[in-house]
Amino acid sequence: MKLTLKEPVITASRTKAKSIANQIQLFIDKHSTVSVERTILRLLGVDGVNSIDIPYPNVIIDDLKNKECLKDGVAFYLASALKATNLSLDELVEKIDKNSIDITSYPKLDKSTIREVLQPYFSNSLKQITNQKNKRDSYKKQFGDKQGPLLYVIVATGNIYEDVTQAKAAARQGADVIAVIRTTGQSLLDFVPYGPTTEGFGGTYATQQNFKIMREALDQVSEEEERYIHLVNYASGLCMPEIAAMGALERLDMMLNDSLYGILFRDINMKRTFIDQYFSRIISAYANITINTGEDNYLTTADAFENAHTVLASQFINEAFAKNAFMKEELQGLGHAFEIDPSMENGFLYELAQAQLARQIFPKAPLKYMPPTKHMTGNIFKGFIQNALFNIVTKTTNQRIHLLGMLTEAVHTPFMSDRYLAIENANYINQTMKDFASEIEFKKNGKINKRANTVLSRADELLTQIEQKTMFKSLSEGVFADIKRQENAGKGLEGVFVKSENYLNPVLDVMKEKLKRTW
Amino acid sequence: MKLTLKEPVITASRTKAKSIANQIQLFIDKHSTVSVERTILRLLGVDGVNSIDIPYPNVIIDDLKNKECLKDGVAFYLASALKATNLSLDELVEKIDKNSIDITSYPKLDKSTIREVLQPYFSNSLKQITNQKNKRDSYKKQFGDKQGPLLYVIVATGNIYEDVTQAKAAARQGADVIAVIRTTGQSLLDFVPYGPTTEGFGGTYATQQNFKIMREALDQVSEEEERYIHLVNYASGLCMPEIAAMGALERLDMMLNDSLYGILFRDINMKRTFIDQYFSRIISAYANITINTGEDNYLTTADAFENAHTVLASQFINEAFAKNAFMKEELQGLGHAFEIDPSMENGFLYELAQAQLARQIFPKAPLKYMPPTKHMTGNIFKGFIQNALFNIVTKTTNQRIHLLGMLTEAVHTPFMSDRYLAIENANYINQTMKDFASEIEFKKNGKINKRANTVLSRADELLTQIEQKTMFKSLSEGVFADIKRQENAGKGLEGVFVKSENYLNPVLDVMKEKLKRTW
Amino acid sequence: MSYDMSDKDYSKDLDLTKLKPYGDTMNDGKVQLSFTLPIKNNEKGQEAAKNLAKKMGLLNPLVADAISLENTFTLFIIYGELKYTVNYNKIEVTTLDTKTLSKEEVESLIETKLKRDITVIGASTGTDAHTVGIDAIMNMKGYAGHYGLERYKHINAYNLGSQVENETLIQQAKEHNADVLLVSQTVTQKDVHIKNLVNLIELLEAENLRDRFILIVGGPRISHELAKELGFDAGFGPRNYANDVATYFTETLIEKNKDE
Amino acid sequence: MSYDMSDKDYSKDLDLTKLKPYGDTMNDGKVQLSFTLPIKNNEKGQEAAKNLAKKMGLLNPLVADAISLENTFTLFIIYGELKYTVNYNKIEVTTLDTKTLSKEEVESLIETKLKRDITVIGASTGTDAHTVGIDAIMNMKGYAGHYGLERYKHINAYNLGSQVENETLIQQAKEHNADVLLVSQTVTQKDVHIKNLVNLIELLEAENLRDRFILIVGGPRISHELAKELGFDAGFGPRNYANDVATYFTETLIEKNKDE
Ligand code: B12
Ligand code: B12
Ligand SMILES: Cc1ncc(COP(=O)(O)O)c(C=O)c1O
Ligand SMILES: Cc1ncc(COP(=O)(O)O)c(C=O)c1O
Repeated sequence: MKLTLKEPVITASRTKAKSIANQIQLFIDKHSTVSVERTILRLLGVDGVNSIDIPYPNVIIDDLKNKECLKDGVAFYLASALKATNLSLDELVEKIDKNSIDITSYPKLDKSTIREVLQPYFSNSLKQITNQKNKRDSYKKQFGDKQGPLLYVIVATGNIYEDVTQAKAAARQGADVIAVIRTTGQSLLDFVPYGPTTEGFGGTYATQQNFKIMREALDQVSEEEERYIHLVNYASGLCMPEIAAMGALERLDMMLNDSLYGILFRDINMKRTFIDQYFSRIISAYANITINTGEDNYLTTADAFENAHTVLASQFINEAFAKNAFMKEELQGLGHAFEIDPSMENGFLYELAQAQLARQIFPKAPLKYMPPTKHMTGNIFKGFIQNALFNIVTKTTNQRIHLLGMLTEAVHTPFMSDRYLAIENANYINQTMKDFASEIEFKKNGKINKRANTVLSRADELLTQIEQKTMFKSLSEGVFADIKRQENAGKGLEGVFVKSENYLNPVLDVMKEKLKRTW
Repeated sequence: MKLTLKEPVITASRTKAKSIANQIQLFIDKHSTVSVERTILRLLGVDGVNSIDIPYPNVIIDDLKNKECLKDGVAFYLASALKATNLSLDELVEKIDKNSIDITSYPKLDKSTIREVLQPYFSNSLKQITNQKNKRDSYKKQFGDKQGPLLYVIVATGNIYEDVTQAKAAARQGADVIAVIRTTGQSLLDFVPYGPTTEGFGGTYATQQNFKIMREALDQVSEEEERYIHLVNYASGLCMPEIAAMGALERLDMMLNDSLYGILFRDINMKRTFIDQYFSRIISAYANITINTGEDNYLTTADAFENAHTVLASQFINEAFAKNAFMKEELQGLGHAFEIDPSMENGFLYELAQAQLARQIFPKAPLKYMPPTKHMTGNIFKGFIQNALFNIVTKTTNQRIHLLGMLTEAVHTPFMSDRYLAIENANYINQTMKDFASEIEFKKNGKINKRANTVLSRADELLTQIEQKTMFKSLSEGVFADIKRQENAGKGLEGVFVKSENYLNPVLDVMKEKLKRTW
Repeated sequence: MSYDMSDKDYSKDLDLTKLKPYGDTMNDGKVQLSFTLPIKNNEKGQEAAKNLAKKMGLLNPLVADAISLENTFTLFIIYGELKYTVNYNKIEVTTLDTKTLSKEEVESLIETKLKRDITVIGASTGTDAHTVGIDAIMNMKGYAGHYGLERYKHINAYNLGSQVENETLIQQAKEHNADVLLVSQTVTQKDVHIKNLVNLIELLEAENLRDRFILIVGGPRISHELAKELGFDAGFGPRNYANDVATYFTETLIEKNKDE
Repeated sequence: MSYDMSDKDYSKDLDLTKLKPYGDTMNDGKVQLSFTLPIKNNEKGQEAAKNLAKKMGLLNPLVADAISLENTFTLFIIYGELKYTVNYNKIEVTTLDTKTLSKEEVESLIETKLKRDITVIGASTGTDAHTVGIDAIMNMKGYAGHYGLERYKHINAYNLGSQVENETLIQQAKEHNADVLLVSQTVTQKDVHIKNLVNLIELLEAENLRDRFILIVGGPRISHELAKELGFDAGFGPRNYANDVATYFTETLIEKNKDE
C-alpha cells in the first residue's frame, strides 16, 4: 500500500528545510545558554541542591552570570579552579555556594589543558550513558524488539510512587511505552527539581531520582513480561539539555523534545530554545534516545485539514535540526496527529493520506502518532470509535509510536480502566486487521493520492516561504498553529549569551566527535 | 474495489442451485397447505375472528380439513357455495362458522367458472396491493431513494402503541428501516392473531391491524423527515403466505422470509414451509416487497470462518427459490453476517472478503447484512468497536440493508439510547469513510482474494453435494448451521396435502401470470 | 491526553472493610454512569440528571455530555465519586474451588482412580432454544480451543439438543443409566430459567432420583451460588469449558465412590 | 438482536414530579454503570460490585461483564433499575432565554437600534493557556461554520490571547473603552477557574468598574447559572458560538441604552 508521491518535491522540501536549519545553526553555534552550561556541569558530575533547595548547577551558573563571566562558559572557569585549588569537585561546588571562593579568579588555561583537566570528570558520565545504552540493547536482544506500533500510554498522578503502580498495571495490560507526564508549569522553571517527589500538579516533576525510580520499576515488569517497556519524559521547556542529560544517565528511551513546541505553546523565547535543543539532541543522539517532536499540537489550535501541510513542513525542519545534531533517522520520532473533525466527509481518507505521507517521506523515522483530542467530547461512546478509527490508521500506515486515545479525553485523567480499554481497542484492531495494509492498494489519482500530493506541495511552498523570510520572521507571522511569536519576546531570553573566544563546551565536542565518526 | 473471482464457478453454482430449487418446485407444485388456503381466503376478503377468537380463515379451512375435502382447495368449494347460495362473502363465512351450512355440499363448478365467480372478490385485494405499491413508488419519487446502506433497527416492546413511540424516535434519529420484532412463539402458531395487540412476549404480535397502525405512524415521520421510512415484519414460520398477504395489503416494505430459517431454527417441517414459502414469495414479488433471508443465523451456531461457504451456498439456493417465484433480484435481500471471532488474526480481512463476495455475486440484490451477535459480550465498549468494524465493512462493500448492531446485544433489548448510539456510530463511519471503497483496491492473489475464492469453491462443492443428495436428504445430514432436520419431522407437517385434480389457486395463478409478463 | 489536578485528601490505603471504586487512586470512588431522561436537553435537564446522580451517592457529579435523543429524551453521561463503601470481608458466596485439569489429566484420572466410564446426558431444557452453550461443552469440536466431552476417552456423552422437556431428560437419563446431568439455560427473562430448573429438581425428588445423578447447570447468567440455591450440585457460567465441568464431575464421582 | 421479556408492572405515564431514567419504557428506571474495584475477578468480587450497585439504588443489578484489569483490579459493567426519582418541576436553574440571531441579523440590529459600534475585549485569563475556545468566538474565521466577532460589522474585537492577568484585562478594557469583556476558562481542576473569576469581579468592584462593562464568561464547563452566581452577566458553555454571545450583548446594550 503505497502513495504515488512526487519525489522531486520531497527532495526539494528536504533541501529547503536543511537550509532553514542551517541558517539557525549559524546562530546556535555562536551562542550558549544558562541551561547548556548547567548541563555541562551535570555531565561533569555536579548534582544535588544547596541548603535552600537551589540545584548546584544553578548556583554556579548564576554566580558566573552575576559576575558577567558567563560568556566564557563554565568549563573555562571550572577547569582553572579545579586545577588551581586541587579541590574535589564536590568541595569546590560547596565553596562556590558558600561564596568562599571565586572561580573566576584563577589562572586561565588554554583550551587543550581545559579539556585535559575536565576529561576525567565527564568520562564518568559518558561511561554511564554507554552502559545504559548497552543495557537497553541487551534487553532488546533478549526480549526481541516488538514489531509494529508500540502502545504508548501516560501516567499522571503527581506522585512518583503512585505513578509506579499505574505504570506497572498499564505495562502488564500490554502497554509498551509509559510516559510520565510532567507537572504543569515545570517547562517554565529555569531549574530542574531534585530528588523523589510526590506532589505534582497534574503530573509528576521530572527529576533524576524520579527517572531512576520509574526505570527500576519498568525494568522489573520488562523482565516479568519478557517485553521491553520503554520510559518517556520531556526534554522540553527551559531545561531541555539538562533533562536530556538526566534521561541519558537514567536510560529513558524517549524524550519529548521540540523547540517549536516550546515557542508556540509555552511562549519560550525562540533563540533560547533553538540553542538548548541543539545540545539536547546531541546528548540524545549520543545516548540512543528517541526524540518525540510536537507537530501534533499544531492541529489542536489550527484546523487539521487546512493546516496538514504545516505539520509536514515542520517535520522536515525537525528532521534537519536532528540531522544537524547527528541524530539518526531511527531516533527521530516526528510527531503528527489524527485531528480532523469527525463530521468531515471523507475525513478518514484524509487522515490515512496524511499518515501514509509521513510514513513514506520519513521511512526510517519511528513516527509518533497522536490520537484525536480536540474533537473528543464527553460522548465517551463515540469517542471510543474515534479512537478505533485512529488505531486503524496507525496500524494500516505502520506508525511506530502509537499514543493511545482515551475515551475520556474530554473528561479527566485516564482511569486505570480507560487505559485498559484503550489497549484492548488497539490490540483488537492490530489483530483483526493484521495484514490489511499489505492487502490493499490506493487508487491511482484517487482522492487519497491527490490529497497526499496536495499536502506535500503546500508544505513545499511553505518551506520556500520560510527559507526566504527566515524562520525567525516566519514564526512572528504565525506560520505554525496559527500562533505568532516574536524573536525577542517569550521566556528565557535572558539566559542566552554570545560565546566569547574563550568559550568551549568540552562535553558537546566529545559527543559530536563520536557521533560524527559513525555518521 | 473488486475481487477477482472465478466466474465459471459462479455460473456453475448458480446452475446447481437452480436444479436444487427445481427439484423442490416439482414437489411444491403438487401440494398445498392449510396456510396457503387461508391466504386465498384472506385475499378473497375473509378477515376477522369468531366469538372464540378463531380467525375466520382458520374456521373455514379447519372445516374443510375435518371434512377431508382440503385436497380440492378452498377455492373449489367457496366458489360453488357463493354461486349457489347467492350470499355475501361475510354472510357465508358466518354461516360456515355457525355450522349452519356445508360449503362442500353445493354443485361443483369447472375451473373457469370458479375463476369467474371469485374474480370480483380478489380483484379488490389486488387493487389495494397495487395502490400500496404505487404509493410507495410515489413516496420514493417524492423524497428520493436513499443511496448506500439503509440503517435498520428493531423495536420490541410487545405493545404496538409503545412500539410506535420507539419507532418514531428511531426514525427521527436517522433510521431508515424499522423492524417490529414478533412475540416469541408466534412463528409456531398456525394462525394469525387479530386486531391491535398490547401484550407480546419479547416482541409484538404480527397482526394486520398492527401493521396498519405502524404504517400510518411511519408515513407520518416519512413526511416530516422527507425520507421514506421502511417497515419490516416476518412472513416466516407457519403462516408465511398469510402474513405476506397482510403485508402486501398494508404496505410493508420488507419481510423476513426464509423456509430454511424455519426448518433449522424453528424446527418447522421442511415440506410445509417450502410450499408456504413459494406462495409467500409470489405475493411479495407481486407487491414489490423485499424479502430478507436468514443465512446470517447459520453463523450463530456454526463457526463463522469455517462455515462461511454454507451461507453462500444457501444464498444461491434462496436466489433460485426466489426466481422460481418470479421475484426480481432487486427484491432479494439475501442474508449474511459479520460473526467471525473478534480475536481471530485477520478476521476483518475475511469479513471484508465474504461481504464483497456476496456483493459481487448478487450485484442487484439488496443484501441484508447482520451485525456481530454471537461474539458480543457484556463489554459494551469493546462491543461498540465490533459494531464499528461491522459498519466499516457494510459501507465499504455497499451492503444495502444494514442491521445496526447494539452495544448491549449480550445484555438486553435495545434502549432508546442504544439505538441512538448505533445510528450515530453508523452515520459517523458512512460519512468519514464515504468514498473509501472507490479509493482502494485489493491486492491480486492476496489474502482477501484468496479467501473469497476459497469460500466460493467450497460453496460450489457443497451445492454439488446437495444437488446429488437432494435438499431433503442434505438437511437431514446437517449441512447448514450444524443442525440436522428430518424430512417428515418438525412442526406443521399435518397441514400439508396433495392437491386433487379439482384443485386450483386462482389468486396465485393471476399473480403469476402478471409476474410472468414482466419477467 | 488528560491530566488530573484535583486535591486528593482521603486515605489512599486499601481497606477491604470499606471497599470503594477505583479510578486512578485508591478510594477515589470514581464511577461512570449513563442514563436517559424523558426531558429536554437544557440546563434544567442537566440539573435533574445531577440531582439523580447525587441521590445515587455521587459526590461532585460531572455531566460529561448531554445528548438529545429526541425532542424530549436526553442521554446523560456522568462521572462522579461514590460515597458508599462495601465490606468485602463480610461478603459470602459459595464458589467452586476445584483446580481445573486438562482433558488428558481428566482422562487419566478416570483411568487410574475411577476405573470405569462416565455417562453424561445434556440438554438445553424447557422452552430454551439456545444450543450453542451446551454444544460448546459437549460436541466433539468443543469451543474456544477446548474439546467437548464427546471427544473424551472414558466419557459417554449424549447431547439431547434444545427445548427438551424435563420429563424427557429424566427418562433419557434413566435409560442411559447416566452419572451426570448437564442442563443449559440461556433465556433468563421473567426468570423463566428459575422456574424450569426448580421444576427439574421437583420431578427428580418426586421419583426419588435426586441423589442418583450429579446435577449440573450452566449458562451465561448462571453462577455456582445460584445453582446451589436451587438444589443443583454445581453451576457454571461464562468462560467455563468442557474440562472445567469434567474435572468437577470426575472428582465428585471419585469422592462418591470412596464414600460408598 | 435482542429482546426484552420482563414483566412491566409499573405506571408507564410520565410524571414530572417523579422523573425516572428511561430505557425503553417510561419509568423503567434503567441505568448503565461502570466502575473498577481493587479486588479479584471472581464471584465474590461480583457480589461486592452488586452490593455497591444496590447501595446506589439499583434494583436487580446485572453484572453484564467483569473484566480483569490486573490481578486485583476488576472493571464491572452493570445495568439495573434505579429506584430513585427526582421532582423535575421543583428544579430551578437560571438560563439565558434569548433567541439567537444570525451574524447578519446582529449587524443590522446594531445598525438600526444601537446606532454605534461595540467594542469587545476577550482573553483566556489567569494561568489558563487554552485559546481555542476564545479564538472560536473572536477570530475572523470563527468555528463550526460561525464566523468570529472580528468579522462582524460594527464590532471592534480585541483578542488578548491566553494567560492574561485579570489586571491586564481590566487595563486594556479601560484603554479601549470596551463595552463587553469576554473571559474564557478551560482548566477547572482544583476549581482554579472559580478563584480566577471571582478575583476579576473583586478587582472590578474595587475600581468601581463592575457596571461599566457587560461581563461574560465562557468555556467547556461554564453554565449561565454558574456565571450569574459568580457575579457575571452571562455564561456560555459548549455549542455556543459568536452569534450567540453577540446576540446577547447587543440586545443587552440596546436595553441598557433605553434605560439611560
Ligand atoms: C487543545 C488542548 C490543549 C492545547 C491548547 C492549545 C491552545 N492554544 O489552546 C495544549 C496542548 C497546549 C493543552 C495544554 C494543556 N491542557 Co489541554 N486540552 C486541549 C483539548 C484537547 C481541546 C480543547 C479545545 O481546544 N476545545 C475546542 C474548543 C473550541 O472548545 P471550548 O474551549 O469548549 O470552546 C467552546 C465553548 O466552550 C465556548 N467558549 C469557550 N470560551 C469561551 C469564552 C466566551 C466568552 C464565550 C462566549 C464562549 C466560550 O465557545 C467555544 C465554541 O463553542 C482538551 C480536551 C478536550 N477534547 O476537550 C484538553 C483539556 C482542556 N486540557 C486539559 C489540561 C489539564 C491541560 C494542561 C493543564 C495539561 C498540563 N498538565 O500541562 C495544559 C494547559 C496548561 C495551562 N496552564 O492551561 C484538560 C482540562 C481538564 C480540566 N477540566 O481542568 C483537558 C480537558 C484534557 C484532559 N482530559 O485532561 N491543551
Ligand atoms: C445465537 C443466539 C441465538 C440463536 C440461537 C441458535 C442456537 N441454536 O443456539 C437464535 C438466533 C436462534 C436465537 C434465538 C433467540 N434468542 Co438468542 N441469542 C443468541 C446470542 C447472539 C448468542 C448466544 C450464544 O450462542 N453464545 C455463545 C455460547 C457459547 O455462550 P453461552 O451460551 O454463554 O455458553 C457458555 C457458558 O455459559 C457455558 N455454558 C452454557 N451452557 C452450559 C451448560 C453446562 C452444563 C455447562 C457446564 C456450561 C454451560 O459454557 C459455554 C462456553 O463457555 C445471544 C446474544 C449474546 N451475544 O449473548 C442472544 C440471546 C441469548 N438471545 C436472546 C433471546 C431473547 C432470544 C429469543 C428468545 C428471541 C425471540 N424473541 O425470539 C430467541 C430464542 C427463543 C427460545 N425459545 O429460546 C437474549 C436472551 C436474553 C435473556 N437473558 O433472557 C440474548 C442475550 C440476546 C438479547 N440481547 O436479547 N438466539
Ligand atoms: C514536544 C513537547 N514537549 C512537551 C510537551 C508537554 O508540555 P510541557 O513540556 O509544557 O509539560 C508536549 C506536549 O504535547 C510536546 O509535544
Ligand atoms: C428468516 C427469518 N425469519 C424469522 C426470524 C425471526 O424469528 P421468528 O420468526 O421465530 O420470530 C428470523 C430471525 O433471525 C429470520 O432470519
